[in-house]
Amino acid sequence: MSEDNSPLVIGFLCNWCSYAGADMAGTSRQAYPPNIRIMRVPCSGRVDPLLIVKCFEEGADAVLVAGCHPGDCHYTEGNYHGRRRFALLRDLLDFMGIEKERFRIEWISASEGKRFAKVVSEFTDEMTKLGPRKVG
Amino acid sequence: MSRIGVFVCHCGTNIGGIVNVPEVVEAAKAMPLVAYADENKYTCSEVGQGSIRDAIREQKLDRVVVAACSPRMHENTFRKTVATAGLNPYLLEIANLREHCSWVHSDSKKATAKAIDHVRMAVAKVARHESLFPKQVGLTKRALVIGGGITGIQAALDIASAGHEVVLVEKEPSVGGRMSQLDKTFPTLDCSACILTPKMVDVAQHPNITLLSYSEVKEVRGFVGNFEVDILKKAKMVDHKTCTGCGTCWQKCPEKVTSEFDLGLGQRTAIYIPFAQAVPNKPVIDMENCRYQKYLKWTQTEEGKKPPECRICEKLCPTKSIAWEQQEEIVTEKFGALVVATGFKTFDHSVYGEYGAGRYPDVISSLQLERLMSAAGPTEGEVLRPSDNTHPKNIVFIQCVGSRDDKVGRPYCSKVCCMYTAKHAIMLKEHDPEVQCYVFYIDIRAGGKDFEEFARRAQDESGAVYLRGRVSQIYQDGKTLKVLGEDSLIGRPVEIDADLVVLATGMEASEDADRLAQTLHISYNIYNFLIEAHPKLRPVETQTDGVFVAGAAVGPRDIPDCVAHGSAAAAKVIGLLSQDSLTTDPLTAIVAPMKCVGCFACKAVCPFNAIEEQTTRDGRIIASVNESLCKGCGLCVVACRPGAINLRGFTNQQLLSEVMTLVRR
Amino acid sequence: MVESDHSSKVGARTYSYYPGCSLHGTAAEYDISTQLVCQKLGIELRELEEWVCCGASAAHSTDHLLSLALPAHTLKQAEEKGLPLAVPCAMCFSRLRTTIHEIKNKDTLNLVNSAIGKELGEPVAVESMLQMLADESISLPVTKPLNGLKVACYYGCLLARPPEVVGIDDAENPQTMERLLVRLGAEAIDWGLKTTCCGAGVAFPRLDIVLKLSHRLLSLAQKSGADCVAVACPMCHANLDMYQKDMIAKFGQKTKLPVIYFTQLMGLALGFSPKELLLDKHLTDPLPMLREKELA
Amino acid sequence: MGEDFTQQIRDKAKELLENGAVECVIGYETGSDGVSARPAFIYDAAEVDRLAFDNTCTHNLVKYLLDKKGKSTAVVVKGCDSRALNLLLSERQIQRDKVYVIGVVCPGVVEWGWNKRSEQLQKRCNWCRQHTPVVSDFAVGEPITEEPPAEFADVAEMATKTAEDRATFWRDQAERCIRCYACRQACPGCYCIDCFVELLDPEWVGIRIAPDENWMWNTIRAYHLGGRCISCNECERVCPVNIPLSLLNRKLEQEVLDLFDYKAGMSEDAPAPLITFKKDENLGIAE
Repeated sequence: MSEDNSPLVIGFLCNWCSYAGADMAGTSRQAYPPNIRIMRVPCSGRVDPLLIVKCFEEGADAVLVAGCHPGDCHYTEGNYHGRRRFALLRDLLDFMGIEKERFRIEWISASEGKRFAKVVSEFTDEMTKLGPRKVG
Repeated sequence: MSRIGVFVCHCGTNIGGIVNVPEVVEAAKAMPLVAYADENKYTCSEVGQGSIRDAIREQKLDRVVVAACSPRMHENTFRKTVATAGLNPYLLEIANLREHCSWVHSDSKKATAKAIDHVRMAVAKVARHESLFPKQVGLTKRALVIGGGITGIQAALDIASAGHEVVLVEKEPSVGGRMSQLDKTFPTLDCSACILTPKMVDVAQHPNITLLSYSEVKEVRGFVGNFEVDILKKAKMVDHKTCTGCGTCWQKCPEKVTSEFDLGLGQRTAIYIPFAQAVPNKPVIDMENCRYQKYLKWTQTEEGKKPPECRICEKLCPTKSIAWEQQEEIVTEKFGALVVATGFKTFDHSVYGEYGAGRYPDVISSLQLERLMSAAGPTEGEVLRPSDNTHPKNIVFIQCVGSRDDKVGRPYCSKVCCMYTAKHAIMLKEHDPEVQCYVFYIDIRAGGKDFEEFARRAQDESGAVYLRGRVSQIYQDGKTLKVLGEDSLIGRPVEIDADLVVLATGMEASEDADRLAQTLHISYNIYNFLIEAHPKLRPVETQTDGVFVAGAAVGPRDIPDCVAHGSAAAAKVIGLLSQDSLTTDPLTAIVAPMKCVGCFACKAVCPFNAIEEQTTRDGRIIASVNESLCKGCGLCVVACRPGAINLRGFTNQQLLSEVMTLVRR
Repeated sequence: MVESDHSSKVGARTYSYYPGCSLHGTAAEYDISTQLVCQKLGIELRELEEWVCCGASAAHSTDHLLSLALPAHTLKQAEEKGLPLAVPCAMCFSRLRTTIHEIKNKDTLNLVNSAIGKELGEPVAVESMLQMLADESISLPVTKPLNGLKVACYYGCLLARPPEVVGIDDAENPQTMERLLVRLGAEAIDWGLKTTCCGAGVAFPRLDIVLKLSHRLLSLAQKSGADCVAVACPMCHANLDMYQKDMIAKFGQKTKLPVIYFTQLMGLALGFSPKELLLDKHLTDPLPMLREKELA
Repeated sequence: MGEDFTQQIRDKAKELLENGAVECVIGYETGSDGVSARPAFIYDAAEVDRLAFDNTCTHNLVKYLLDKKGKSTAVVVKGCDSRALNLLLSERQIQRDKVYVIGVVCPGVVEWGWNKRSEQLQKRCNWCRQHTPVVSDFAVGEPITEEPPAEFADVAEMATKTAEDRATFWRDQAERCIRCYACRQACPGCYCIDCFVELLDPEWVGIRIAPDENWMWNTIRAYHLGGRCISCNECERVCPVNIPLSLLNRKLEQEVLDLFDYKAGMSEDAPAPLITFKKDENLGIAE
């Protein structure tokens, strides 16, 4: 949570599709809430579950991983492997008390600037409604 | 102790307008290991880059963070800048304050806070950067051009004339693409075949060009300078080495089939060349419809009697070139560069129920009209109504069919239809002075040299009636087609009894362009048009080094633009192949031998087979990376539980430090 | 009114029935033929007790909320009955379906609820009589197949548009009625103006427009070889049937073309007599043609 | 059950050692409390009579093969332990021709007790679906073919709790963890030279024994076993502070079954789920 307790969203964006999509959102001035902090990775397959668990361990409210649509990956198979890892990790984290909604995976292509803005806005609103992480 | 320099850019007002740049500079000064922070109006300008070079020398900086626009814009620019100041180019990190910050947030306070965070992350990451040194890799000085339309032909000719070997792959039996189906071309009205056929012949005869017609690209491996491509050569059933193209076979072949080239208006034989001036001018056999193939495939269970054995072409062929045993074949070739020029196809107007959904034979597409007007067409140039072969007098054109129409998912303008409809109006009047053309349009778009004058000529000299409005319905009333529309300039409904209706169908990406794009790892938009690296600054390059795109495959484009695009792509290829070696991207994976337990999970996930097995002195079998194959995706790093393999440029340490500086602020 | 026993037993095919004002007035033959056909096919129609006017074109051209509140009353009753609602008249069907479409928006729903003073729940399925009777699963005990009868099926606008609201099979070239009549032995001709406007309510202020539009339909149907035009909407029937005398005077149309409700044709095929089906009530008398085809 | 199995094992061990087929036989012997079994390493044919097999033989002996790389070794395995053989074979940590497997059909092992034999079957034996070894060169006991269907009642029960309760539950477990890594030492799937938790560069977890760090250690340890854990449940048995690790392992086992239709250790050449994929599979994310 940042000072005015609006949620901190950490975004891992793949360089070839989603990061370019986020750039496209910029060039077409598609506004979205400023809660997200974006990290560039070569591929969604490069996003290590260790990094995601570290984010949640350190108290982050939400993590977004965005990659190419299946079939479009610049490295052919990166998002396929990522998809399996994140599906399993998300279920494990949910089981351990981190709501499934806090860890979101989206496929966003280089031409989907508007969609990137929509996803980030939706995600931020959802996290604001969900509120801070509750541990008894 | 590192000395990091942070350079925050105003980018005119693009960043400075929203983000409080001085505040970011002050914040940067307080960040660990930051020895110097400054701001620039335009960091990418000569002045801006100069200030970085001076600061590196004066402040003895060993790492640089540029907080400006997206790294996808100027990462290479600033790498060169720091390199000229004697710093290893990879000791640099870019913080994205424009596309990801100032351009998408209006709240200045929050945007500035985000900008500071992005700088904090860049500083934390660059602190863990190490010097990296690109390698020199040899390259194959051969180019592959995919698509034998005018764009592909132009690209192939230009590359070949620069002395490089070119392989031109064309899916159809002949090169020529859509242009070979045209009669005349705007705005000069010169005959399409006359200007195209010589170039087709040049391609076939050029010593440096290998033409693989009736072939498709199946798979592409490797990377810039060292592509390995599997090309499927479909079975032609005719030995093109011995065949002289005398024509006996396709004149005598008894099986008549609707011709795809003539868009269903004419017929061709089972053994055929698509059109008279086809290059190569040698036939292929259509396996689906050849009577002998049906004879071979006939089994007892099918009802009816056994089809005739035929084989007339084989009997009559003077050079015994019919080769029934010919099989499709996959050849694998090496290339340094690829040009994708797969062109376009016209919109299928049968989705428009209001225009008859393809049920009315006299409602045809513009390309079909081209075939009717073409001297080599099914009616030898006489414009006849497909229903009863009579001469049409009232001809109605409907513009924007499958363009500028959200209802059918084609909101874009196809750029060329207004011009070719004007051409049709002019030519039809010349063919038959009694013809009266009507054109229903939304806006006439004639932006090009001599284009507006040409469109004006269709109205003034050829007497075409231009009606601004859309057609609500067409229905068949006996022999005539009733066209119900509206003339919005006089605000009244209009009804025309038409003998022929021509739909100006828009341009679409060619068949399964998305599958080819996936094979080449280049991106494509929702209409399957290929996405260029930058719409303004890099129109013929793609995000994938060594893969270039040109022509209508990238978006609606007329012939002059396609030819220019083809030459542009060729220029890029020639520039690439003129080097003797290529510098590879050093952002590849690297193994720490002492940590590897030899489980080879990395080898299982590597899409590029870049992981090799190596035996250590103490007999352990561990992984090692073939750096010329590794593309730096990082899949292996995540699969490696002990963290024995790391990815330069995006190491575990660098990514973790970015996360830690973010969550612990 | 044909009395049907309102036994509480809910048969396999039991529908609430919403005739609308036309079928209790000028389009009585559409109502009677519908009830007879349904009785024959074992379909039970339970007319809603207090149905109200659907607002027709009068409401939606004057007050948007009124045009939704009126059908909402009927929807509320149908909801209470809990049975799917069968609607013969194209205008009522269009207004009911549009209302269901509009109240998906929460604000509109609240406005309508406050207007009718009731809470609208999940709306029942609303089907046009054509869609309901054309269902392939209904077996048709045809005793007098309509052999040799060439029919031009006419849908008009409300049964076909807007497609996402009325759920027609093809907004430009529907085949629902054709498939049904072919099952009855008739021959459906292919013609291009099935869903083009007949002039609708403009007949009162601008009869000339209706004559022009309706004449265009009838002449094309005639030219395409139709013996008669089948309709499923009282308004279309009125415009095409009533003014053929004026069309002959104005456009010199050669012969008259009978306009018959598709339920009347079904009635003939299922063995009812022309008299029972009130076929003698049309201004353009269909009986000579039907006798010539030995169907009457 | 004990006498007959023990004798068969002793005879086979004697034969293998005498004809030099193996250098060592890893089995069980009765421990110093006179009741509970403990691992036994027999190098000399004369000592085979130390070997014994009964329902206290709980250890997964396959783990010890990791120290026997290149040396031909015989190992006694129960049904669940045997799946670890396929795991290590598929991850190239052991070679099939260097391992002689004595596969014992296991009717179940009892809770760990000191100098008195417990009658209480271990949890893992109630949900066991692999009584018969999947790999064996010498089979001991009648194979059991019909296995009960998979059920995960314990996992389902946890899933009914609210997110906050689950978070609290696991934070409390993490608080008790003393990071002794006994679970890692007992697990055949853990054989990294430097485990991620002990790295200081990158410092994924850090050395502080604190709830957050412990939480991350337990989460990643379970994740690293995702699609690899053969549910022998030794990790939970050896945990000095009784953290219910089986809950984490079995949650992942259920997910791997649902998402990838995969069961760990069932064959040597089926690739683990997280190092392969199917192009058109729908895993319910990013749809």
